[in-house]
Amino acid sequence: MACSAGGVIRLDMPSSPRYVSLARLVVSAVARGLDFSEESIDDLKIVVSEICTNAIIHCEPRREEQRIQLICCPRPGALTVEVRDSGQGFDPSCVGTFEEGLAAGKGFGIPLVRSLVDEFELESDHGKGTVVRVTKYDRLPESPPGPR
Amino acid sequence: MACSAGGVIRLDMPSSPRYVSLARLVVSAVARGLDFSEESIDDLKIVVSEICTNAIIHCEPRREEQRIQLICCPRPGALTVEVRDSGQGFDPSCVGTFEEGLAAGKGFGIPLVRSLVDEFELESDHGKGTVVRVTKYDRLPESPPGPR
Amino acid sequence: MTDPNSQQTVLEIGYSRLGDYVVIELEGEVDVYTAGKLRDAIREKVEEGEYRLAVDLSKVAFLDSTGLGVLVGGLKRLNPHDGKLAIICDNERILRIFRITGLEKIFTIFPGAQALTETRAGD
Amino acid sequence: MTDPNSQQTVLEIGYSRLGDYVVIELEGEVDVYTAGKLRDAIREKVEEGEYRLAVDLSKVAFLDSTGLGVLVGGLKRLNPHDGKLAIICDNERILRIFRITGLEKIFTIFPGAQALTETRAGD
Ligand SMILES: Nc1ncnc2c1ncn2[C@@H]1O[C@H](COP(=O)(O)OP(=O)(O)O)[C@@H](O)[C@H]1O
Ligand SMILES: Nc1ncnc2c1ncn2[C@@H]1O[C@H](COP(=O)(O)OP(=O)(O)O)[C@@H](O)[C@H]1O
Repeated sequence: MACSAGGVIRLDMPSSPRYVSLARLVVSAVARGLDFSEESIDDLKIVVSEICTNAIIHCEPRREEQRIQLICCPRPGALTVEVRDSGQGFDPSCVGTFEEGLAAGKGFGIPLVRSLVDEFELESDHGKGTVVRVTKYDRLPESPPGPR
Repeated sequence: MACSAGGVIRLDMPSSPRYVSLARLVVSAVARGLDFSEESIDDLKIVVSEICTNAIIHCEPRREEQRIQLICCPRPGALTVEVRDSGQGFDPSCVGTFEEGLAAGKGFGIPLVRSLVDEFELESDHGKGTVVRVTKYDRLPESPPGPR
Repeated sequence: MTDPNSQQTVLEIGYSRLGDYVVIELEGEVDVYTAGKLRDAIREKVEEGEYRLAVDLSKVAFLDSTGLGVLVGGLKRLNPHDGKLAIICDNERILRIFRITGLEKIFTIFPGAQALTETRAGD
Repeated sequence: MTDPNSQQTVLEIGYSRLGDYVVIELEGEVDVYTAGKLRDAIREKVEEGEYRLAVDLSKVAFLDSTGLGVLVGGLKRLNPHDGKLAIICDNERILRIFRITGLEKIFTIFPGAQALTETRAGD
Protein backbone atom coordinates (compact mmCIF):
# COMPACT_ATOMS: atom_id res chain seq x y z
CA MET A 1 0.00 0.00 0.00
CA ALA A 2 1.53 3.27 -1.10
CA CYS A 3 0.19 5.80 1.35
CA SER A 4 0.76 9.49 1.21
CA ALA A 5 0.29 11.93 4.07
CA GLY A 6 3.15 10.21 5.86
CA GLY A 7 1.88 6.67 6.02
CA VAL A 8 -0.68 4.42 7.57
CA ILE A 9 -2.77 4.82 10.72
CA ARG A 10 -3.06 1.60 12.67
CA LEU A 11 -5.55 0.88 15.43
CA ASP A 12 -4.99 -2.30 17.37
CA MET A 13 -7.77 -3.13 19.81
CA PRO A 14 -9.44 -5.91 21.76
CA SER A 15 -11.87 -8.03 19.78
CA SER A 16 -14.88 -6.68 21.63
CA PRO A 17 -18.21 -5.20 20.49
CA ARG A 18 -17.62 -2.09 22.61
CA TYR A 19 -14.77 -1.00 20.37
CA VAL A 20 -16.48 -1.15 17.00
CA SER A 21 -17.54 2.47 17.47
CA LEU A 22 -13.89 3.40 18.02
CA ALA A 23 -12.98 1.87 14.66
CA ARG A 24 -15.77 3.91 13.03
CA LEU A 25 -14.48 7.02 14.73
CA VAL A 26 -10.93 6.50 13.50
CA VAL A 27 -11.94 5.81 9.91
CA SER A 28 -14.22 8.88 9.91
CA ALA A 29 -11.42 11.06 11.20
CA VAL A 30 -8.99 9.81 8.59
CA ALA A 31 -11.54 10.21 5.78
CA ARG A 32 -12.42 13.69 7.01
CA GLY A 33 -8.73 14.53 6.94
CA LEU A 34 -8.82 13.62 3.25
CA ASP A 35 -11.80 15.97 2.78
CA PHE A 36 -14.09 13.10 1.85
CA SER A 37 -17.76 14.01 1.42
CA GLU A 38 -20.10 13.32 4.32
CA GLU A 39 -21.72 10.65 2.18
CA SER A 40 -18.46 8.82 1.57
CA ILE A 41 -17.64 9.09 5.28
CA ASP A 42 -21.00 7.56 6.12
CA ASP A 43 -20.33 4.72 3.72
CA LEU A 44 -16.95 4.07 5.31
CA LYS A 45 -18.46 4.03 8.79
CA ILE A 46 -20.90 1.32 7.76
CA VAL A 47 -18.19 -0.62 5.94
CA VAL A 48 -15.83 -0.59 8.91
CA SER A 49 -18.64 -1.40 11.29
CA GLU A 50 -19.62 -4.45 9.23
CA ILE A 51 -16.11 -5.78 8.80
CA CYS A 52 -15.13 -5.27 12.44
CA THR A 53 -18.39 -6.80 13.64
CA ASN A 54 -17.68 -9.90 11.56
CA ALA A 55 -14.12 -10.04 12.85
CA ILE A 56 -15.42 -9.91 16.40
CA ILE A 57 -18.52 -12.09 16.36
CA HIS A 58 -17.22 -14.80 14.06
CA CYS A 59 -13.94 -14.97 15.91
CA GLU A 60 -13.54 -18.40 17.49
CA PRO A 61 -12.15 -19.19 19.97
CA ARG A 62 -13.58 -16.02 21.50
CA ARG A 63 -10.96 -15.19 24.01
CA GLU A 64 -10.36 -11.96 25.85
CA GLU A 65 -6.93 -11.72 24.30
CA GLN A 66 -8.17 -11.87 20.69
CA ARG A 67 -7.45 -8.61 18.93
CA ILE A 68 -8.38 -6.91 15.71
CA GLN A 69 -6.45 -4.40 13.67
CA LEU A 70 -7.74 -1.57 11.58
CA ILE A 71 -5.23 -0.17 9.13
CA CYS A 72 -6.07 3.02 7.24
CA CYS A 73 -4.00 3.96 4.27
CA PRO A 74 -4.91 7.44 3.05
CA ARG A 75 -4.06 8.78 -0.40
CA PRO A 76 -5.46 11.91 -1.99
CA GLY A 77 -9.04 11.08 -2.94
CA ALA A 78 -8.82 7.45 -1.83
CA LEU A 79 -8.78 5.53 1.40
CA THR A 80 -7.81 1.90 1.72
CA VAL A 81 -8.89 0.21 4.91
CA GLU A 82 -7.81 -3.19 6.07
CA VAL A 83 -9.23 -5.16 8.99
CA ARG A 84 -7.33 -8.16 10.30
CA ASP A 85 -8.43 -10.72 12.82
CA SER A 86 -6.81 -13.87 14.09
CA GLY A 87 -10.02 -15.88 14.30
CA GLN A 88 -10.71 -19.24 12.74
CA GLY A 89 -11.21 -17.93 9.23
CA PHE A 90 -13.92 -19.10 6.83
CA ASP A 91 -14.62 -20.07 3.26
CA PRO A 92 -15.38 -16.82 1.39
CA SER A 93 -17.47 -18.75 -1.15
CA CYS A 94 -20.09 -19.13 1.60
CA VAL A 95 -20.82 -15.42 1.53
CA GLY A 96 -24.36 -14.82 0.34
CA THR A 97 -26.27 -12.20 -1.59
CA PHE A 98 -28.88 -9.65 -0.53
CA GLU A 99 -31.58 -12.04 -1.76
CA GLU A 100 -30.28 -14.84 0.44
CA GLY A 101 -29.99 -12.33 3.25
CA LEU A 102 -33.63 -11.34 2.84
CA ALA A 103 -34.64 -14.99 3.06
CA ALA A 104 -32.47 -15.69 6.08
CA GLY A 105 -32.81 -12.34 7.84
CA LYS A 106 -29.03 -12.17 8.15
CA GLY A 107 -25.95 -12.23 5.98
CA PHE A 108 -26.33 -8.63 4.81
CA GLY A 109 -22.88 -7.63 6.04
CA ILE A 110 -20.50 -8.51 3.24
CA PRO A 111 -22.93 -7.74 0.39
CA LEU A 112 -23.47 -4.31 1.98
CA VAL A 113 -19.74 -3.72 2.23
CA ARG A 114 -19.24 -4.68 -1.41
CA SER A 115 -21.93 -2.30 -2.53
CA LEU A 116 -20.41 0.65 -0.67
CA VAL A 117 -16.77 0.37 -1.72
CA ASP A 118 -14.88 0.48 -4.99
CA GLU A 119 -12.43 -2.33 -4.32
CA PHE A 120 -12.95 -5.35 -2.13
CA GLU A 121 -10.52 -8.14 -1.25
CA LEU A 122 -10.98 -10.91 1.26
CA GLU A 123 -8.33 -13.36 2.34
CA SER A 124 -9.29 -15.96 4.86
CA ASP A 125 -7.39 -19.02 6.01
CA HIS A 126 -8.94 -21.64 8.21
CA GLY A 127 -7.17 -21.34 11.52
CA LYS A 128 -5.20 -18.25 10.59
CA GLY A 129 -7.77 -15.51 10.52
CA THR A 130 -9.17 -13.11 8.01
CA VAL A 131 -8.03 -9.98 6.22
CA VAL A 132 -10.57 -7.77 4.51
CA ARG A 133 -9.23 -4.90 2.43
CA VAL A 134 -11.44 -2.27 0.84
CA THR A 135 -10.77 0.93 -1.05
CA LYS A 136 -13.16 3.81 -1.34
CA TYR A 137 -12.67 6.71 -3.71
CA ASP A 138 -14.25 9.97 -2.76
CA ARG A 139 -16.74 11.26 -5.24
CA LEU A 140 -18.61 14.47 -5.70
CA PRO A 141 -22.18 14.18 -4.41
CA GLU A 142 -23.35 14.62 -8.02
CA SER A 143 -22.19 11.16 -9.02
CA PRO A 144 -23.27 8.80 -6.27
CA PRO A 145 -21.57 5.41 -6.36
CA GLY A 146 -23.14 1.98 -6.28
CA PRO A 147 -26.75 0.93 -6.14
CA ARG A 148 -29.10 3.25 -4.29
CA MET B 1 0.10 -2.59 32.72
CA ALA B 2 -2.77 -4.73 33.95
CA CYS B 3 -5.68 -3.65 31.79
CA SER B 4 -9.20 -4.85 32.13
CA ALA B 5 -11.92 -4.60 29.49
CA GLY B 6 -9.93 -6.98 27.36
CA GLY B 7 -6.65 -5.17 27.05
CA VAL B 8 -4.98 -2.15 25.56
CA ILE B 9 -5.97 0.05 22.65
CA ARG B 10 -3.01 1.01 20.51
CA LEU B 11 -2.92 3.77 17.92
CA ASP B 12 0.13 3.88 15.72
CA MET B 13 0.31 6.91 13.47
CA PRO B 14 2.61 9.16 11.48
CA SER B 15 4.47 11.76 13.50
CA SER B 16 2.54 14.63 11.99
CA PRO B 17 0.63 17.58 13.51
CA ARG B 18 -2.48 16.64 11.55
CA TYR B 19 -2.93 13.49 13.62
CA VAL B 20 -2.79 14.97 17.11
CA SER B 21 -6.57 15.43 16.97
CA LEU B 22 -6.94 11.73 16.20
CA ALA B 23 -5.01 10.86 19.34
CA ARG B 24 -7.33 13.14 21.35
CA LEU B 25 -10.33 11.47 19.76
CA VAL B 26 -9.15 7.98 20.66
CA VAL B 27 -8.34 8.86 24.26
CA SER B 28 -11.73 10.58 24.66
CA ALA B 29 -13.55 7.55 23.31
CA VAL B 30 -11.69 5.19 25.61
CA ALA B 31 -12.27 7.44 28.64
CA ARG B 32 -15.93 7.80 27.74
CA GLY B 33 -16.16 4.03 27.55
CA LEU B 34 -14.99 4.02 31.18
CA ASP B 35 -17.73 6.52 32.05
CA PHE B 36 -15.21 9.19 32.94
CA SER B 37 -16.68 12.61 33.74
CA GLU B 38 -16.60 15.24 31.00
CA GLU B 39 -14.06 17.13 33.07
CA SER B 40 -11.69 14.17 33.28
CA ILE B 41 -12.12 13.58 29.56
CA ASP B 42 -11.23 17.22 28.90
CA ASP B 43 -8.13 16.85 31.03
CA LEU B 44 -7.06 13.75 29.13
CA LYS B 45 -7.56 15.47 25.79
CA ILE B 46 -5.21 18.25 26.83
CA VAL B 47 -2.71 15.79 28.29
CA VAL B 48 -2.59 13.67 25.14
CA SER B 49 -2.44 16.73 22.95
CA GLU B 50 0.57 18.07 24.87
CA ILE B 51 2.48 14.81 24.92
CA CYS B 52 1.83 14.01 21.26
CA THR B 53 2.72 17.55 20.22
CA ASN B 54 6.05 17.22 22.02
CA ALA B 55 6.64 13.82 20.44
CA ILE B 56 6.02 15.34 17.02
CA ILE B 57 7.68 18.75 17.17
CA HIS B 58 10.74 17.77 19.18
CA CYS B 59 11.29 14.71 17.05
CA GLU B 60 14.61 14.98 15.23
CA PRO B 61 15.41 13.91 12.60
CA ARG B 62 11.95 14.91 11.41
CA ARG B 63 11.33 12.36 8.76
CA GLU B 64 8.12 11.38 7.10
CA GLU B 65 8.53 7.86 8.36
CA GLN B 66 8.78 8.82 12.04
CA ARG B 67 5.83 7.42 13.94
CA ILE B 68 4.26 7.84 17.32
CA GLN B 69 2.27 5.40 19.37
CA LEU B 70 -0.55 6.06 21.76
CA ILE B 71 -1.33 3.18 24.09
CA CYS B 72 -4.45 3.36 26.24
CA CYS B 73 -4.79 0.94 29.09
CA PRO B 74 -8.27 1.17 30.62
CA ARG B 75 -9.17 -0.13 34.06
CA PRO B 76 -12.35 0.61 35.99
CA GLY B 77 -12.02 4.21 37.18
CA ALA B 78 -8.52 4.68 35.79
CA LEU B 79 -6.88 5.20 32.45
CA THR B 80 -3.18 4.86 31.81
CA VAL B 81 -1.95 6.43 28.60
CA GLU B 82 1.48 6.01 27.13
CA VAL B 83 2.95 7.95 24.21
CA ARG B 84 6.10 6.65 22.53
CA ASP B 85 8.24 8.34 19.96
CA SER B 86 11.50 7.36 18.34
CA GLY B 87 12.92 10.85 18.28
CA GLN B 88 16.26 11.99 19.65
CA GLY B 89 15.16 12.03 23.28
CA PHE B 90 16.10 14.71 25.79
CA ASP B 91 17.21 15.31 29.33
CA PRO B 92 14.06 15.39 31.49
CA SER B 93 15.80 17.59 34.05
CA CYS B 94 15.55 20.44 31.50
CA VAL B 95 11.78 20.53 31.88
CA GLY B 96 10.72 23.83 33.39
CA THR B 97 7.98 25.14 35.64
CA PHE B 98 4.96 27.35 34.97
CA GLU B 99 7.00 30.31 36.26
CA GLU B 100 9.78 29.66 33.77
CA GLY B 101 7.11 29.15 31.14
CA LEU B 102 5.60 32.54 31.90
CA ALA B 103 9.01 34.15 31.53
CA ALA B 104 9.81 32.34 28.28
CA GLY B 105 6.31 32.24 26.80
CA LYS B 106 6.74 28.52 26.18
CA GLY B 107 7.45 25.33 28.07
CA PHE B 108 3.94 25.04 29.52
CA GLY B 109 3.42 21.57 28.11
CA ILE B 110 4.89 19.18 30.62
CA PRO B 111 3.96 21.25 33.71
CA LEU B 112 0.39 21.32 32.40
CA VAL B 113 0.38 17.56 31.89
CA ARG B 114 1.72 16.99 35.40
CA SER B 115 -0.99 19.16 36.91
CA LEU B 116 -3.79 17.30 35.12
CA VAL B 117 -2.83 13.68 35.85
CA ASP B 118 -2.37 11.58 38.97
CA GLU B 119 0.73 9.70 37.91
CA PHE B 120 3.44 10.86 35.56
CA GLU B 121 6.49 8.99 34.31
CA LEU B 122 8.94 10.07 31.66
CA GLU B 123 11.70 7.96 30.20
CA SER B 124 13.90 9.48 27.59
CA ASP B 125 17.10 8.22 26.09
CA HIS B 126 19.27 10.35 23.85
CA GLY B 127 19.00 8.81 20.44
CA LYS B 128 16.35 6.27 21.39
CA GLY B 129 13.23 8.29 21.85
CA THR B 130 10.85 9.13 24.64
CA VAL B 131 8.10 7.36 26.53
CA VAL B 132 5.66 9.38 28.60
CA ARG B 133 3.23 7.42 30.75
CA VAL B 134 0.42 9.06 32.70
CA THR B 135 -2.47 7.74 34.74
CA LYS B 136 -5.67 9.59 35.41
CA TYR B 137 -8.25 8.47 37.94
CA ASP B 138 -11.79 9.54 37.35
CA ARG B 139 -13.27 11.62 40.11
CA LEU B 140 -16.68 12.90 40.92
CA PRO B 141 -17.08 16.53 39.91
CA GLU B 142 -17.33 17.38 43.63
CA SER B 143 -13.66 16.72 44.26
CA PRO B 144 -11.72 18.34 41.42
CA PRO B 145 -8.11 17.21 41.15
CA GLY B 146 -4.96 19.28 41.07
CA PRO B 147 -4.46 23.03 41.28
CA ARG B 148 -7.22 25.15 39.86
CA MET C 1 -29.83 11.72 25.55
CA THR C 2 -27.18 11.50 22.89
CA ASP C 3 -24.41 14.02 23.16
CA PRO C 4 -23.48 15.02 19.60
CA ASN C 5 -19.84 14.88 20.65
CA SER C 6 -20.25 11.52 22.31
CA GLN C 7 -17.59 9.17 21.11
CA GLN C 8 -19.11 6.03 22.52
CA THR C 9 -21.90 3.89 21.23
CA VAL C 10 -24.95 4.78 23.24
CA LEU C 11 -28.50 3.72 22.55
CA GLU C 12 -31.36 5.18 24.54
CA ILE C 13 -34.77 3.56 24.26
CA GLY C 14 -38.10 5.19 25.07
CA TYR C 15 -41.69 4.07 24.59
CA SER C 16 -44.91 5.77 23.67
CA ARG C 17 -48.33 4.69 22.48
CA LEU C 18 -49.92 5.86 19.26
CA GLY C 19 -53.29 4.38 18.42
CA ASP C 20 -52.87 0.59 18.41
CA TYR C 21 -49.12 0.93 18.14
CA VAL C 22 -46.43 0.84 20.77
CA VAL C 23 -43.68 3.09 19.46
CA ILE C 24 -40.13 2.10 20.40
CA GLU C 25 -38.16 5.30 20.15
CA LEU C 26 -34.43 4.93 19.61
CA GLU C 27 -31.80 7.58 20.07
CA GLY C 28 -28.13 6.98 19.37
CA GLU C 29 -26.29 4.28 17.48
CA VAL C 30 -27.43 0.74 16.71
CA ASP C 31 -24.48 -1.58 16.25
CA VAL C 32 -23.22 -4.90 17.60
CA TYR C 33 -22.62 -3.31 21.00
CA THR C 34 -26.10 -1.83 21.45
CA ALA C 35 -28.32 -4.06 19.28
CA GLY C 36 -29.01 -6.44 22.17
CA LYS C 37 -30.81 -3.62 23.96
CA LEU C 38 -33.15 -3.20 21.00
CA ARG C 39 -33.64 -6.97 20.71
CA ASP C 40 -34.63 -7.10 24.40
CA ALA C 41 -37.00 -4.16 24.00
CA ILE C 42 -38.84 -5.82 21.13
CA ARG C 43 -38.96 -9.20 22.88
CA GLU C 44 -40.32 -7.59 26.05
CA LYS C 45 -43.13 -5.80 24.24
CA VAL C 46 -44.13 -8.97 22.37
CA GLU C 47 -44.13 -10.88 25.66
CA GLU C 48 -46.40 -8.20 27.09
CA GLY C 49 -48.81 -9.01 24.27
CA GLU C 50 -48.09 -5.95 22.13
CA TYR C 51 -48.22 -7.10 18.51
CA ARG C 52 -48.25 -3.75 16.77
CA LEU C 53 -44.86 -2.21 17.15
CA ALA C 54 -43.29 0.78 15.44
CA VAL C 55 -39.56 1.35 15.75
CA ASP C 56 -38.80 5.04 15.48
CA LEU C 57 -35.35 5.57 13.94
CA SER C 58 -35.70 9.34 13.52
CA LYS C 59 -33.02 10.04 16.12
CA VAL C 60 -30.72 7.20 15.15
CA ALA C 61 -27.34 8.45 13.99
CA PHE C 62 -25.98 5.11 12.89
CA LEU C 63 -27.43 1.72 11.98
CA ASP C 64 -25.65 -1.22 10.40
CA SER C 65 -26.61 -4.75 9.40
CA THR C 66 -26.59 -5.93 13.00
CA GLY C 67 -29.41 -3.48 13.65
CA LEU C 68 -31.22 -4.59 10.51
CA GLY C 69 -30.90 -8.18 11.70
CA VAL C 70 -32.60 -7.31 14.98
CA LEU C 71 -35.47 -5.62 13.13
CA VAL C 72 -35.93 -8.65 10.87
CA GLY C 73 -35.83 -10.81 14.01
CA GLY C 74 -38.61 -8.67 15.47
CA LEU C 75 -40.70 -9.22 12.37
CA LYS C 76 -40.24 -12.99 12.71
CA ARG C 77 -41.16 -12.86 16.36
CA LEU C 78 -44.40 -11.05 15.49
CA ASN C 79 -45.34 -13.36 12.60
CA PRO C 80 -47.03 -16.09 14.67
CA HIS C 81 -49.14 -13.35 16.29
CA ASP C 82 -50.12 -11.85 12.98
CA GLY C 83 -48.44 -8.70 14.27
CA LYS C 84 -46.88 -5.66 12.62
CA LEU C 85 -43.49 -4.04 12.87
CA ALA C 86 -43.44 -0.62 11.26
CA ILE C 87 -40.40 1.61 10.85
CA ILE C 88 -40.56 5.36 11.39
CA CYS C 89 -37.70 7.13 9.66
CA ASP C 90 -37.14 10.12 7.44
CA ASN C 91 -33.36 10.12 7.68
CA GLU C 92 -31.98 9.54 4.21
CA ARG C 93 -28.71 8.13 5.56
CA ILE C 94 -30.57 5.38 7.39
CA LEU C 95 -33.20 4.81 4.72
CA ARG C 96 -30.66 4.05 2.05
CA ILE C 97 -29.45 1.04 4.06
CA PHE C 98 -32.97 -0.35 3.87
CA ARG C 99 -32.97 0.38 0.16
CA ILE C 100 -29.58 -1.14 -0.63
CA THR C 101 -30.37 -4.34 1.24
CA GLY C 102 -33.87 -4.65 -0.19
CA LEU C 103 -35.41 -4.48 3.29
CA GLU C 104 -37.57 -1.52 2.28
CA LYS C 105 -39.78 -4.13 0.59
CA ILE C 106 -40.24 -6.06 3.81
CA PHE C 107 -40.89 -3.25 6.27
CA THR C 108 -43.55 -0.61 6.07
CA ILE C 109 -41.63 2.61 6.48
CA PHE C 110 -43.31 5.84 7.58
CA PRO C 111 -41.65 9.23 7.36
CA GLY C 112 -42.95 10.19 10.83
CA ALA C 113 -45.13 9.07 13.72
CA GLN C 114 -47.86 11.31 12.29
CA ALA C 115 -47.94 9.31 9.08
CA LEU C 116 -48.33 6.11 11.08
CA THR C 117 -51.63 7.23 12.61
CA GLU C 118 -52.89 8.68 9.35
CA THR C 119 -52.47 5.49 7.37
CA ARG C 120 -53.41 3.18 10.21
CA ALA C 121 -56.98 2.79 9.06
CA GLY C 122 -55.96 1.71 5.60
CA ASP C 123 -53.07 -0.65 6.40
CA MET D 1 -18.38 26.58 10.42
CA THR D 2 -17.46 23.80 12.78
CA ASP D 3 -19.53 20.66 12.54
CA PRO D 4 -20.06 19.41 16.10
CA ASN D 5 -19.41 15.91 14.81
CA SER D 6 -16.30 16.97 13.00
CA GLN D 7 -13.48 14.64 13.80
CA GLN D 8 -10.76 16.73 12.29
CA THR D 9 -8.97 19.74 13.65
CA VAL D 10 -10.48 22.75 11.99
CA LEU D 11 -9.95 26.37 12.90
CA GLU D 12 -12.00 29.07 11.26
CA ILE D 13 -10.92 32.69 11.69
CA GLY D 14 -13.13 35.72 11.28
CA TYR D 15 -12.58 39.42 11.97
CA SER D 16 -14.69 42.24 13.27
CA ARG D 17 -14.09 45.69 14.66
CA LEU D 18 -15.25 46.82 18.07
CA GLY D 19 -14.27 50.35 19.09
CA ASP D 20 -10.47 50.55 18.83
CA TYR D 21 -10.18 46.79 18.80
CA VAL D 22 -9.87 44.36 15.97
CA VAL D 23 -11.53 41.18 17.18
CA ILE D 24 -10.05 37.92 15.89
CA GLU D 25 -12.88 35.42 16.19
CA LEU D 26 -11.87 31.79 16.38
CA GLU D 27 -14.10 28.79 15.90
CA GLY D 28 -12.85 25.24 16.26
CA GLU D 29 -9.74 23.74 17.80
CA VAL D 30 -6.39 25.40 18.41
CA ASP D 31 -3.60 22.84 18.47
CA VAL D 32 -0.23 22.26 16.81
CA TYR D 33 -1.97 21.63 13.48
CA THR D 34 -4.02 24.84 13.43
CA ALA D 35 -2.03 27.24 15.62
CA GLY D 36 -0.02 28.53 12.65
CA LYS D 37 -3.22 29.96 11.21
CA LEU D 38 -3.79 31.99 14.37
CA ARG D 39 -0.13 33.08 14.44
CA ASP D 40 -0.45 34.32 10.86
CA ALA D 41 -3.69 36.15 11.63
CA ILE D 42 -2.12 38.04 14.54
CA ARG D 43 1.03 38.83 12.59
CA GLU D 44 -0.99 40.12 9.66
CA LYS D 45 -3.08 42.46 11.79
CA VAL D 46 0.02 43.85 13.53
CA GLU D 47 1.66 44.41 10.16
CA GLU D 48 -1.46 46.29 9.08
CA GLY D 49 -0.83 48.61 12.04
CA GLU D 50 -3.55 47.23 14.30
CA TYR D 51 -2.16 47.29 17.83
CA ARG D 52 -5.32 46.63 19.79
CA LEU D 53 -6.33 43.08 19.24
CA ALA D 54 -8.88 40.91 21.00
CA VAL D 55 -8.87 37.17 20.42
CA ASP D 56 -12.36 35.78 20.86
CA LEU D 57 -12.20 32.19 22.14
CA SER D 58 -15.94 31.87 22.83
CA LYS D 59 -16.38 29.29 20.08
CA VAL D 60 -13.14 27.45 20.67
CA ALA D 61 -13.76 23.83 21.65
CA PHE D 62 -10.14 22.98 22.40
CA LEU D 63 -6.97 24.91 23.20
CA ASP D 64 -3.67 23.54 24.41
CA SER D 65 -0.28 25.00 25.25
CA THR D 66 0.60 25.42 21.59
CA GLY D 67 -2.31 27.85 21.35
CA LEU D 68 -1.27 29.58 24.55
CA GLY D 69 2.22 29.95 23.10
CA VAL D 70 0.84 31.70 20.04
CA LEU D 71 -1.15 34.12 22.21
CA VAL D 72 1.94 34.91 24.30
CA GLY D 73 3.81 35.39 21.02
CA GLY D 74 1.15 37.88 19.95
CA LEU D 75 1.60 39.81 23.16
CA LYS D 76 5.35 40.01 22.55
CA ARG D 77 4.80 41.16 19.00
CA LEU D 78 2.58 43.99 20.26
CA ASN D 79 4.91 45.08 23.05
CA PRO D 80 7.16 47.35 20.95
CA HIS D 81 4.02 49.10 19.69
CA ASP D 82 2.61 49.57 23.17
CA GLY D 83 -0.32 47.46 21.97
CA LYS D 84 -2.90 45.32 23.68
CA LEU D 85 -3.98 41.73 23.25
CA ALA D 86 -7.20 40.98 25.07
CA ILE D 87 -8.87 37.59 25.35
CA ILE D 88 -12.63 37.16 25.08
CA CYS D 89 -13.78 33.93 26.69
CA ASP D 90 -16.45 32.73 29.06
CA ASN D 91 -15.86 29.02 28.50
CA GLU D 92 -14.78 27.54 31.81
CA ARG D 93 -12.98 24.66 30.10
CA ILE D 94 -10.72 27.04 28.24
CA LEU D 95 -10.37 29.56 31.07
CA ARG D 96 -9.02 27.00 33.47
CA ILE D 97 -6.01 26.45 31.17
CA PHE D 98 -5.20 30.14 31.56
CA ARG D 99 -5.62 29.75 35.30
CA ILE D 100 -3.52 26.63 35.71
CA THR D 101 -0.64 28.06 33.70
CA GLY D 102 -0.80 31.47 35.39
CA LEU D 103 -1.46 33.19 32.07
CA GLU D 104 -4.64 34.75 33.43
CA LYS D 105 -2.32 37.26 35.13
CA ILE D 106 -0.74 38.25 31.84
CA PHE D 107 -3.80 38.57 29.64
CA THR D 108 -6.82 40.74 30.23
CA ILE D 109 -9.70 38.33 29.89
CA PHE D 110 -13.24 39.52 29.13
CA PRO D 111 -16.31 37.30 29.44
CA GLY D 112 -17.73 38.65 26.17
CA ALA D 113 -17.21 41.17 23.40
CA GLN D 114 -19.72 43.39 25.16
CA ALA D 115 -17.53 43.60 28.25
CA LEU D 116 -14.60 44.65 26.08
CA THR D 117 -16.34 47.83 24.92
CA GLU D 118 -17.72 48.62 28.35
CA THR D 119 -14.37 48.58 30.08
CA ARG D 120 -12.49 50.07 27.17
CA ALA D 121 -12.56 53.56 28.58
CA GLY D 122 -11.10 52.53 31.88
CA ASP D 123 -8.38 50.14 30.73
N1 LIG E 1 -13.84 -12.26 9.96
C1 LIG E 1 -14.55 -13.40 9.81
N2 LIG E 1 -14.17 -14.54 10.44
C2 LIG E 1 -14.88 -15.69 10.28
N3 LIG E 1 -15.99 -15.79 9.53
C3 LIG E 1 -16.43 -14.69 8.87
C4 LIG E 1 -15.75 -13.45 8.99
N4 LIG E 1 -16.40 -12.53 8.24
C5 LIG E 1 -17.45 -13.18 7.69
N5 LIG E 1 -17.47 -14.48 8.07
C6 LIG E 1 -18.44 -15.53 7.63
O1 LIG E 1 -19.13 -15.03 6.50
C7 LIG E 1 -20.55 -15.08 6.73
C8 LIG E 1 -21.23 -13.91 6.01
O2 LIG E 1 -20.91 -12.68 6.64
P1 LIG E 1 -21.88 -11.45 6.49
O3 LIG E 1 -22.21 -11.26 5.04
O4 LIG E 1 -21.26 -10.29 7.16
O5 LIG E 1 -23.22 -11.87 7.22
P2 LIG E 1 -23.53 -12.28 8.74
O6 LIG E 1 -22.35 -11.85 9.56
O7 LIG E 1 -24.79 -11.54 9.05
O8 LIG E 1 -23.72 -13.76 8.70
C9 LIG E 1 -20.70 -15.07 8.23
O9 LIG E 1 -21.89 -15.66 8.66
C10 LIG E 1 -19.48 -15.84 8.67
O10 LIG E 1 -19.72 -17.22 8.62
N1 LIG F 1 9.11 13.71 23.13
C1 LIG F 1 10.12 14.59 23.26
N2 LIG F 1 11.26 14.45 22.53
C2 LIG F 1 12.28 15.31 22.66
N3 LIG F 1 12.26 16.37 23.50
C3 LIG F 1 11.16 16.58 24.25
C4 LIG F 1 10.04 15.70 24.17
N4 LIG F 1 9.10 16.16 25.04
C5 LIG F 1 9.61 17.25 25.63
N5 LIG F 1 10.86 17.52 25.16
C6 LIG F 1 11.75 18.60 25.61
O1 LIG F 1 11.24 19.13 26.82
C7 LIG F 1 11.05 20.53 26.71
C8 LIG F 1 9.86 20.99 27.54
O2 LIG F 1 8.64 20.51 26.99
P1 LIG F 1 7.29 21.26 27.30
O3 LIG F 1 7.18 21.44 28.77
O4 LIG F 1 6.20 20.51 26.67
O5 LIG F 1 7.43 22.68 26.67
P2 LIG F 1 7.66 23.16 25.15
O6 LIG F 1 7.38 22.00 24.26
O7 LIG F 1 6.72 24.30 24.99
O8 LIG F 1 9.10 23.61 25.10
C9 LIG F 1 10.90 20.79 25.22
O9 LIG F 1 11.27 22.09 24.85
C10 LIG F 1 11.82 19.74 24.62
O10 LIG F 1 13.16 20.21 24.60
